[in-house]
Amino acid sequence: MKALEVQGATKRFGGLVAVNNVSLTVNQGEIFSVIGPNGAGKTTFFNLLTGIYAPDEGRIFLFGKDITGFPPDRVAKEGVGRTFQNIRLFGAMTVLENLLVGMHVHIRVPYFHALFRTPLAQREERRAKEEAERLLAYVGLLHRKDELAKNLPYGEQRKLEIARALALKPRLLLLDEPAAGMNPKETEELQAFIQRLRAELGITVVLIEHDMRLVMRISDRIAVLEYGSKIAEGTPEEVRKNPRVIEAYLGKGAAGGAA
Amino acid sequence: MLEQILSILPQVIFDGLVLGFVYAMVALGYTMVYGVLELINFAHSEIFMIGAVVGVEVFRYLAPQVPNGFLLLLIALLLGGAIAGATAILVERFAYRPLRKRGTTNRLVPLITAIGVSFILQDLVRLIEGLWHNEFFLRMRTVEDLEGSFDLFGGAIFVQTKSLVLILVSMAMLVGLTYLVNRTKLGVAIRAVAQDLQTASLMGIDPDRIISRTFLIGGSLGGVAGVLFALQYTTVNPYVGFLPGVKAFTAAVLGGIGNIPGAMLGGLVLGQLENFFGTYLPILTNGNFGTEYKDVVAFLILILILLLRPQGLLGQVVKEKV
Amino acid sequence: MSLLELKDVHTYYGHIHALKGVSLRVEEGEIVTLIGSNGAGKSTTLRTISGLVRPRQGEVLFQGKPIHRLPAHQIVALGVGHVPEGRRIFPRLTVEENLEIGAYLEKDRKVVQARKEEVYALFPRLYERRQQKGGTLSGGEQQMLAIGRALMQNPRILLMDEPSMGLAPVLVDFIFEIIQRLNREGRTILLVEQNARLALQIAHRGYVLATGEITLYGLARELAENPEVQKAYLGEG
Amino acid sequence: MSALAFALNLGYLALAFLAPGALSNLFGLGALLYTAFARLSPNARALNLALLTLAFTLNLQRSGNTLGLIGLVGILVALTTLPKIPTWVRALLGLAILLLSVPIAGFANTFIFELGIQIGIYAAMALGLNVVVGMAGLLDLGYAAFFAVGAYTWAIFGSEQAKNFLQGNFPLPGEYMYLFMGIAIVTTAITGLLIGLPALRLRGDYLAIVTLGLGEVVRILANNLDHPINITNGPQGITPVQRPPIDGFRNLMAHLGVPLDRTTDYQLFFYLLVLLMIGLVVLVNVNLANSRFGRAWVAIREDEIAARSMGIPLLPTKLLAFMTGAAFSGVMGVIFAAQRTFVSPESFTLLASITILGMVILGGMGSIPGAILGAAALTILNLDILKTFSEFVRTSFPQLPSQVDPAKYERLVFGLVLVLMMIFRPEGLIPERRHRAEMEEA
Repeated sequence: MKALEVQGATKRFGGLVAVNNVSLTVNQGEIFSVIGPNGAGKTTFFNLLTGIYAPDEGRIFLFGKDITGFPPDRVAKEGVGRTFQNIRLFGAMTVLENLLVGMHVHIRVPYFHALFRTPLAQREERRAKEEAERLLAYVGLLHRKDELAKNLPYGEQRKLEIARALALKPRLLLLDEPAAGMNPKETEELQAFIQRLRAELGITVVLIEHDMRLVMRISDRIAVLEYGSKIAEGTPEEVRKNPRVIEAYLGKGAAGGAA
Repeated sequence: MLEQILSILPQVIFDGLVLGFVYAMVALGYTMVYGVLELINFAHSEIFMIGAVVGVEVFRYLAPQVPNGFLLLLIALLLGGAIAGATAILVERFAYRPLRKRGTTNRLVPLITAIGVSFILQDLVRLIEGLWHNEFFLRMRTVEDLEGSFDLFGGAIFVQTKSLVLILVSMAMLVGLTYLVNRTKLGVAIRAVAQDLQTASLMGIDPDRIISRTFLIGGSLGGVAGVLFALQYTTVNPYVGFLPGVKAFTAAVLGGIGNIPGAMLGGLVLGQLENFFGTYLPILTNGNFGTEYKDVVAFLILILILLLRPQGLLGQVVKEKV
Repeated sequence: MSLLELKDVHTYYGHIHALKGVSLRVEEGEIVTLIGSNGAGKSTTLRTISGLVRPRQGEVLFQGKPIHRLPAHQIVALGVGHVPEGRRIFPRLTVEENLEIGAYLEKDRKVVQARKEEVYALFPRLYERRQQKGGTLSGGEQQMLAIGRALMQNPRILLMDEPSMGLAPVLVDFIFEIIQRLNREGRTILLVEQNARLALQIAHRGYVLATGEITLYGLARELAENPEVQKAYLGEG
Repeated sequence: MSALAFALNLGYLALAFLAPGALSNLFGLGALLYTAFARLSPNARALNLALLTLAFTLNLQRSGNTLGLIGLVGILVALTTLPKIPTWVRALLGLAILLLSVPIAGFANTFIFELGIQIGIYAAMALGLNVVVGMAGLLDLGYAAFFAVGAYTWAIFGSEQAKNFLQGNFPLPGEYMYLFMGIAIVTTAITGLLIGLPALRLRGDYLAIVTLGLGEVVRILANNLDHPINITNGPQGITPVQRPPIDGFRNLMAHLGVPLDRTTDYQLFFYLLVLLMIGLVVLVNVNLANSRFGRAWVAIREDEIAARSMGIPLLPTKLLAFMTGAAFSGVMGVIFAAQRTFVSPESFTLLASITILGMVILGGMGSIPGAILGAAALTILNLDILKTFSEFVRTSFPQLPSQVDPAKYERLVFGLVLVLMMIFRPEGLIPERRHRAEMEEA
């Protein structure tokens, strides 16, 4: 089953073609990485997938359903969770509340029930809270649940952002540079964590990442963007040996030296 | 009815032009500050009002001393522009700058401050006028030189001298501003700060200074517009800035906020539309809906533009950073 | 006395401790490179030097004088030029205006004119496009403009943040040749690069930054051969 | 510490007895601040607050000085915000202030009732605006428009005005007011929808100016819809507007041993009605703040893009906040019209909108006790302190021109409140925790 299928997606800003006719397919249960030099259009590509931008051309299918042009909230409802390159938590809310916001679409309380806090509303809130706490325990942040998100150390903020995306119960998880700013040990933990997500929750993961070691170890397949275009796609082994990738990503001088 | 409409059309267009130039000048102040700080400077309405009040006072006190009406107006324009500009600088220095230094990211904070400043200025002027004359509803003194009139196109348009002066002065100011912004070092610096404040500081530009200058320029233009407004429409009070202010903002949005030629164009277009509706609405509805609905028209235009073309007539779509 | 020296600099963004005691120095005439993964604090280091963010602790000395309390526009005046990440050219100013604003502090029109000609000589492409708006340039041209704009200040040190970002390889090579040429002409350069291999090739010395701390430093040649650096930043292993 | 607080409060009680008035009340406010901020044991604090309640009540009853009302509201705030006070003390003391202290003072001095009702109406509206500005972060500068729609909804049908365009028996009997409170919820919510649907698509600062414009449009309509069909009676306004019959209420009070006369019966009735409304509004505020909707509003306020990525639809969620706030304002408009028996466009100017905004800002955006304190402080300032100050100025400086009358400078005062708060304490006097966290980040 194809979790994600992108057909010829293109996005222009004025004269600049940020994403140029990119097609790719991610299979269900895969961990798929998108790499490329800074400014190659990776984040814009994510923003197309999540509906922040509508593509100028091309189509996007999620588990066979055409979601081209869906606004971000509808894409989220279809089961796409995401994190951001520069962490975007709700800083003035507690850790637990951040997760409850993530569960927004799964808390089924009609407005008038919320207004008067009816038994139904109380029940649903309690259930959501328990679920959020379970999730926090799962990612190891339960002891932080009443702290303000902005007061968490950087590494835990990254973790919380992933947890918030998981609260959406996504079928597809998009991670934008999850290892940025992490030291090697934290990166290794992150790798184990992502692999656990797939194994235990069956979530398909697409990530943008700069840390090549992480990418090479974790990915089933990799797509390489340069100048908004896809220049290669394949297993880590294939991508590593692709001369175009070596040239684009590692610099010309690197071609000879790469292992 | 059509005949009636057509017969007064030239006059309606001319009067709309007069109003449009006032809006254009005030709109520039909004658009320049918005361009630099992304702040709707509500207090700009009051800067305009201060210009109008200064105009009235200069005419009140100097008319007997200065025999020449044009010279009198020149003094009023200079003083009105200077006092309004100085007020604008003070407002920036003591109300907006502290917020900027604190680095508040909440966008409501400067906006609420601006509303507060606007209220303070209204009542301060009222207080001053109350102490001075025990009266704050002011009337512009008429001066003979400026009250003359003549007909154009065989009587199709009735032109008052002061309207003509208003148009000429506004045009001169607008040309001057365009030159300043496009051709001088200060102008380039203002545009640089507006586009990217941080990078501008990497060029050795002191953003505070440029922001201050921007308020000075916008404020002086607003003050000059106020003097001309007082001359043209004769009644002035501390609350007279509110409606023209909101409309001038509408004009700025209409032209594309932050865009200087846009503000001029927007002001002229809005002046035409408002005068058009104000004159013809009673005729078209047989007097059921009077001139008073012209303000409603202005607001509806504002909403329509914001919905249909939020970047305005001359504005560009800017990529949002995610 | 070093031209530029950072002593135990700590910088915060809100609650995030971005630089945790960075110390480094740059001597007159050097190319020094700062490498490290995304988010390690490379840009923050440059932004701290040029006054865009203020360190909470530590000192930044330029020609022996502390500058970490000065606002950015005064630091520029001392001779610190900054080519920011993502070029940050002024999109609605023309190429010519972008260059002229670079020499904002220079009062003498003749000097400005002369520098402009030097920049045009270095980047003939910019001369061809001088009446075009900055926003309409291609990525490579924008990078040239950003460098040219900083050169208009005639800085004593040039801070360059990721000049290769998003550029085609042929252009990257061109920009790096320019950097070397500027250095040969006597300019001191502090270069931040994600393309560590290339940066270490042209630099004299280098520092490795990881999560806000300097973890390694030394001659560029030695760093390039260091197995840890190779593993972490040169895509091997 | 405990001894000092006790001494201070006893001292104030004595003062209230011996020399009731503004000066002793100022002393009392000082004592209250000390009691609230000094380190006291929960029991000592409860006892001292009770003492203060007694003293403020006494002072208010004897002197009618309205600072005493601020004191009482201050105690209420202290009761709701200070930690570790036993719940039964909070409830008992709170009810005593609302149901005993204020009415006792009101019977002695009807101005206190009038003030209490005004504070209540404004407080309920401030709480409504709090949902819009405080929770959802939408700067609505035309909030008085909804107040107007609610007020006119009842004024037109609760007077002879409706005869101008409808067949039927007008005015409707007073008891229809209750029905119209419900109808006003619907009409104002629809108005909110009509205004919000275009306005809420816009970025924050544009929203401010558009709501300001639309607020002005509603006022212009109220001012001019006396022709071609006379709906609003234009600038003259509509009067008399029916009040609900209160025979049952009078009997009930008589049974309780509270004899009412012609001047105080409606005042007590409206006072209690307003209290009831505030209770309801507070309840709804709290419920919403802790629901998925409240969290969604805060999320949108903090980061629209992140919020949307959590599946929160922008426009519907914002509309919900806008309409909720509008409905609160509308209901209070109905009560306002009935209580005053008079409605005119003058009550619904930009100044009214800014006044309510000022209350929210002063108290602290998002903060429920803050909104109530803000409403009390600004209403008393406006209706009493400025007027008193005016008299003082007039008698002390008779040579000053009549235009320099402090009572006419409410804009200056509200403007100063807004600017000073934004510069020095943007999170308000009683900050709500999320807003405090937001304002902290530099």
